[in-house]
Amino acid sequence: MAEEMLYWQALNRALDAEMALDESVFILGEDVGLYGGSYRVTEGLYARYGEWRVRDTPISEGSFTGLGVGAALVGMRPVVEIMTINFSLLALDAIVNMAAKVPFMSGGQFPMALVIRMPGGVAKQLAAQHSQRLEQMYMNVPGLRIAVPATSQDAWWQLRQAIRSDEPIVFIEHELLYFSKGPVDLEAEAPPMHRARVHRQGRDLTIVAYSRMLDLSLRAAAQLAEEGIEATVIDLRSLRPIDWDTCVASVEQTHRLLVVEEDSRFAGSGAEIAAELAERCFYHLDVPPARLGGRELPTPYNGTSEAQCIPRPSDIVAAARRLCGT
Amino acid sequence: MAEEMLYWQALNRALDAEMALDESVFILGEDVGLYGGSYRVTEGLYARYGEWRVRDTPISEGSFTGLGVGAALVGMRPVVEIMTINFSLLALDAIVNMAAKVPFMSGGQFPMALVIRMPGGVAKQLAAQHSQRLEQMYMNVPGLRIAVPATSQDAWWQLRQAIRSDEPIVFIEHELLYFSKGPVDLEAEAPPMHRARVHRQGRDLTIVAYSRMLDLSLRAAAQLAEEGIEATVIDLRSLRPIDWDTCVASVEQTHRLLVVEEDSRFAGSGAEIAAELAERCFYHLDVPPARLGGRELPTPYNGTSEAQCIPRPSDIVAAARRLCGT
Amino acid sequence: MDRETQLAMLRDMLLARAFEERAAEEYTKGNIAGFLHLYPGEEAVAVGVLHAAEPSDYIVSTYREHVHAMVRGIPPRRVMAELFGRRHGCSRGMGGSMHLFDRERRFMGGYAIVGETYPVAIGIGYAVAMRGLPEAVICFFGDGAVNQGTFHESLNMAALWRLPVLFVCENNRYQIGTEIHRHSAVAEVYKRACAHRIPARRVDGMDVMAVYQATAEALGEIRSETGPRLIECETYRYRGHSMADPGTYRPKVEVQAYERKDPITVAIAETLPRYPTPEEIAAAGPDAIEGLIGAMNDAGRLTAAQLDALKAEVTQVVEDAVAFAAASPEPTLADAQAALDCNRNGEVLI
Amino acid sequence: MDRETQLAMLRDMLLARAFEERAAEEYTKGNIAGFLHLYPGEEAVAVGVLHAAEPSDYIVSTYREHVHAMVRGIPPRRVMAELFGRRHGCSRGMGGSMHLFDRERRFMGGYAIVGETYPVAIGIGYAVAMRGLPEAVICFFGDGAVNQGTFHESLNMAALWRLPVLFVCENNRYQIGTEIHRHSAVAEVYKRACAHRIPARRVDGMDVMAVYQATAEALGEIRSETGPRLIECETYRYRGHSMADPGTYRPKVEVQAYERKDPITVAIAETLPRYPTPEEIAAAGPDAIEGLIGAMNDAGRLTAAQLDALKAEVTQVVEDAVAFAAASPEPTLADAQAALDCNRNGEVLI
Ligand SMILES: Cc1ncc(C[n+]2csc(CCOP(=O)(O)OP(=O)(O)O)c2C)c(N)n1
Ligand SMILES: Cc1ncc(C[n+]2csc(CCOP(=O)(O)OP(=O)(O)O)c2C)c(N)n1
Ligand SMILES: [Mg+2]
Ligand SMILES: [Mg+2]
Repeated sequence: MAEEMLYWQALNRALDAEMALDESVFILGEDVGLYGGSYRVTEGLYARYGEWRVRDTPISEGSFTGLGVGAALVGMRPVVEIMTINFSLLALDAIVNMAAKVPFMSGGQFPMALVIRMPGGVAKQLAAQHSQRLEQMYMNVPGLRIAVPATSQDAWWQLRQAIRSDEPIVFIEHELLYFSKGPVDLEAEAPPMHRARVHRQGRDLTIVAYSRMLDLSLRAAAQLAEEGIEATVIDLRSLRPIDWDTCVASVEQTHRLLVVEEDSRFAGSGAEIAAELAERCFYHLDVPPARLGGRELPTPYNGTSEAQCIPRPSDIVAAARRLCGT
Repeated sequence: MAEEMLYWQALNRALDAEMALDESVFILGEDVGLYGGSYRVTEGLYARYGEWRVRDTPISEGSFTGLGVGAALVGMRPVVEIMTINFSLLALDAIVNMAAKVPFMSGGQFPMALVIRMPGGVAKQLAAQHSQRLEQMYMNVPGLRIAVPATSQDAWWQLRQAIRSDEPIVFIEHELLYFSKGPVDLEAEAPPMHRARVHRQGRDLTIVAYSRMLDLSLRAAAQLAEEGIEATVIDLRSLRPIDWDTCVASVEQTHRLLVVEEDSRFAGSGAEIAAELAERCFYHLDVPPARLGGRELPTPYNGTSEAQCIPRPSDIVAAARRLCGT
Repeated sequence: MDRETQLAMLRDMLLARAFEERAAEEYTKGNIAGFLHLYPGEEAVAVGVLHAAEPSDYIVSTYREHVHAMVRGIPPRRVMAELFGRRHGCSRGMGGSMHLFDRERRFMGGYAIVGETYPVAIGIGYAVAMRGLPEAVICFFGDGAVNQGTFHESLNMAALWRLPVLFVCENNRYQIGTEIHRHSAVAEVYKRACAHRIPARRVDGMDVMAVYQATAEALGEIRSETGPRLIECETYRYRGHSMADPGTYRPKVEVQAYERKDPITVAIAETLPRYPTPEEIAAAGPDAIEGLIGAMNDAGRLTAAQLDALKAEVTQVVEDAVAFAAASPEPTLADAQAALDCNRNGEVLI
Repeated sequence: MDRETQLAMLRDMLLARAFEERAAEEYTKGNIAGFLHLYPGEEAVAVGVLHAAEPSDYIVSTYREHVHAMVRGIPPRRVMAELFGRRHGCSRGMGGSMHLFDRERRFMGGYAIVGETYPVAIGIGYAVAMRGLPEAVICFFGDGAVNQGTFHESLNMAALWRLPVLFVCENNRYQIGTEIHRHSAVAEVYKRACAHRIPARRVDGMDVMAVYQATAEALGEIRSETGPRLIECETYRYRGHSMADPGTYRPKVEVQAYERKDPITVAIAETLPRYPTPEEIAAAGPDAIEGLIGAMNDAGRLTAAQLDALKAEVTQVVEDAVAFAAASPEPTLADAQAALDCNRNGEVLI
């Protein structure tokens, strides 16, 4: 039975459920405990599980993420919260050089059941340093997996899967999704964490998106439908690995591809998506594979300029029209 | 008049020339001074310019790179050496959050004449943590430029240009190129830092490469020529921006594209190259745009396995043959 | 200290309070967005430190820096316009509240990733030392910021190379909702400097005269090339961490914890993260501003009329700043592009 | 201390020296590649510390860790095979010299990015503390490594949460070619712990008995849940930083500097980075190994014949290790893939 839930609530429920089931799960990060989390995701858990399992940390991203790596080596399941993805640059050594490589370098001796949660994306007028979409930095790292839930249901499913996985997982939420609502069926069986999901079927073009761009793409698709353009909208749900089969199958039907991403377009996540599909679907494509991404600018503070730097539904509509030659 | 020079010597000469010309140029990094640099690049400069202009630092990558940012704000031209690109993960906040964004966030008030030099790439059996090719991490950052010299001549040209530029520049060398030799004309005028160079012209396919992959591609092209396949080989020289025009012009002639990169293929630098050219050259391509990259593995220590993880000339030859249908 | 200086400091503190309270209002009205970190309660620190500095010194600050910027001489108009995200803002609308810059006044920026101020400050200090100038760099940071690795990394280099940097900790005892005893093993920040043999001291950050005095001394020592100094100012902020943090969550957590009566209840009760109540603030002694007014009154340096005039003046300044900001145009994407290309020197890329 | 323990320590030190010298040879022959960091001169540290540890304790080490691994009980065969990059290496040929691991023996790895050992150690310590077990974590690091931000970040958390971690500094006075006075404002590493109120002391790292004693005491305190401890061992290495650093570049720099006679010449001459000459090593007093032999001789605990037997035994062990390594097959790419997929639990990806 599905109930309506905010995205942060779904994450909160997932954490609670896994912590109740498995004592080796613990949370750490800045203000995750007493304060209840900057975006409420860990609300109530400190009172329920105590300070050793919900640990407020100093502002030491590099070391507390590394702490998670060390704890995972001895069989714990740490869930590290980095307040926003922008600060994860301070923890990249722990994530890229350690979490992703230590099990491999040991010849496969150690588990690494580490989850690193963080919101990414542009929120509202936080300026350049606090408005980054850095997922592409994690994509080129063998040994990592990346989950990017776009709905409350996926937040619930994918976070539970991430916690249960013995692999290190970068779990990217979105600041503007925390207070979005959606149905969550707590009992339903989850698809594999990395499986893409077709949210809408159409014959004219395939829109591939993830995270917050899913909602924008669906809104664009609705508008396009009114104009007679029927778009398939795919939510990747995972950026490493990527579920190519689902994408290829769709492009083979629609013959047109539009990749929508929030990153600055140059060398963003969409580059891999477009390059791989261009190669795999080359003979099925009627028009050049297109990418719509953020502008090549650090994000301005000014609200109007900021909005112009990130794809909007109208931009998606325009790009789709161009692809369809209308 | 060109003279033969090792790559590291060309870099050394470039540093020396700029330091002699401009007192605001200074070098800092681990063991760049008394020791003369891990790869000899700064050899002799400490004796010539003294400790304030050639500064040995503690092992504090985050802060000494940030020191470079601060000094650049007041008009200095710091050249920061990070011993290898693998350690630059510890300096990403300084590079991505500060160097690339502070001039912008200030509304354009400050210069940022900062160069961050570092060798990247797989050397010889240094294992996973020390064998990374992380250039793609820098590509998605508006505000940065990335130079990737492949020859002694470019080492000389591009480093001088980088030092003179008021923009922050990530300057990626290669551990296996330091002791490669090539002609350097110290007087010749340099092409723009970001201009790609066509090293070989052929009619059958376009190979796009950079850094160490240039040499491998040229070797492969020589072998392909013996088989009757004539390849154009382009050295990008710059990864941000990329000189698309040169690449597009070539693909329009050859109708086949092979991107060769050392990164793990998934979401490596080649993704942007292939995606953009797939879109721009779609109607000129006869076959799917192809990428050849490193294997999706952290680099193993064992020498044989390591060699199998990085593209070899024979791999390039095989990929080219496949593209040409032979 | 001469009366003029003291009066100027009082005026800046009054302005600071009035400006920040107005910024809060404008935020509520929707004229300011993003994260807005306010300074009420901490005025004595910025004012005391910066009045002791020379115009040739460099200032590096955090995201809680409106007051530092204004005391440094950036017109309140241009600060408010930046908070509004407008073209005449001191960062031309690109930076916002957390990223105020003014090259001319050597205000080297507000940095919003905790721990960035240290390396920037030692970088400027390095340039100064290399050029052999009598300038100093003042580096602000919070109590929570001392746990970022760059703190010790940078202090070590500053001490090793005797860089002219004054590190100023604004210790308001909180890292957002985490009280200092829950984020630092050693809660006396100045004691950390022992790891690098940097002379350090603690001052009452609610006493603007004490802050001024300590800063003047430290800057004097720094100018005689004896290397860096550190001052810890004990202070507190009356408001939440930012406008996004009204602190209303607290009773709920408290209640939940008490309800359960599990072993951690007591620990939670003891360390409950909260901002001081008005009563506690009152009990903590006179406010920094009241304190200074009292002292000047006692010394016969301030009349009621003068105080009223000052208050009227700063109200007027704030009014004017808001009007200026509201009238300033929005920057365009072309402005943003120009800000990015500022260092390209006309080079044409592909 | 009982004679058995002392004899075992002597044997391990002899083995360490013999193993490392042989590794250098095999590197020269091309059987070992990559960066090879050797331990001669520093044996008393690893041997003294690890003999005082329990099998239930966890060890976290650096890239200069062959000896730590062997003293911990990893068979020299498996260490040498790893140096050779072979399948029977303790990391199955994937890690090499800088990345030795053995889960069973709680040897949690060699870490080659300077500063990584601290967070890993406090992470394991956190798990231990949470589980309430009487285990401790021993974290090794060099003098150069204390300038990485993670050092202070991790020490603060260890002290704040009273984690059972023993931090052991192997202070050989060099960060590759940079002498300690040129990389640290405070050259007495143990003094840095004051910033976090962690009890810390310095011991003679050339005296294995002193190292053992200090470790035993510190571990005892840690097990009574009083929080972390730090020990600085003063030692030195006889060889270059790694096999890639023969140190031959030095005269050239020296000569250049002298030739120019500019103001920095003196500074260069004084701080010239170099490894001790054999004469200086001799002048520095007996070598750690000779020291122990002398002490045991004096105490009537060791005869010449026994010493010869020990030496013969370790020679044999090293011989055997090399033969084993040479005979071990190379791993395949399938092995590498399996190492990567070790935690996938059979899940099939696309
Ligand atoms: C690296 C980093 N981590 C986390 C944050 C989020 N954050 C912003 S302010 C803050 C607390 C800083 O506390 P303190 O240094 O005491 O300064 P105060 O806000 O009290 O003035 C945190 C955690 C950040 N901006 N940067
Ligand atoms: C983050 C990082 N920066 C630089 C290096 C290169 N490097 C390897 S060992 C070393 C010196 C370390 O000195 P110390 O900690 O004293 O250890 P020692 O080698 O003397 O045992 C350096 C700079 C590295 N591995 N990691
Ligand atoms: Mg604070
Ligand atoms: Mg050392």
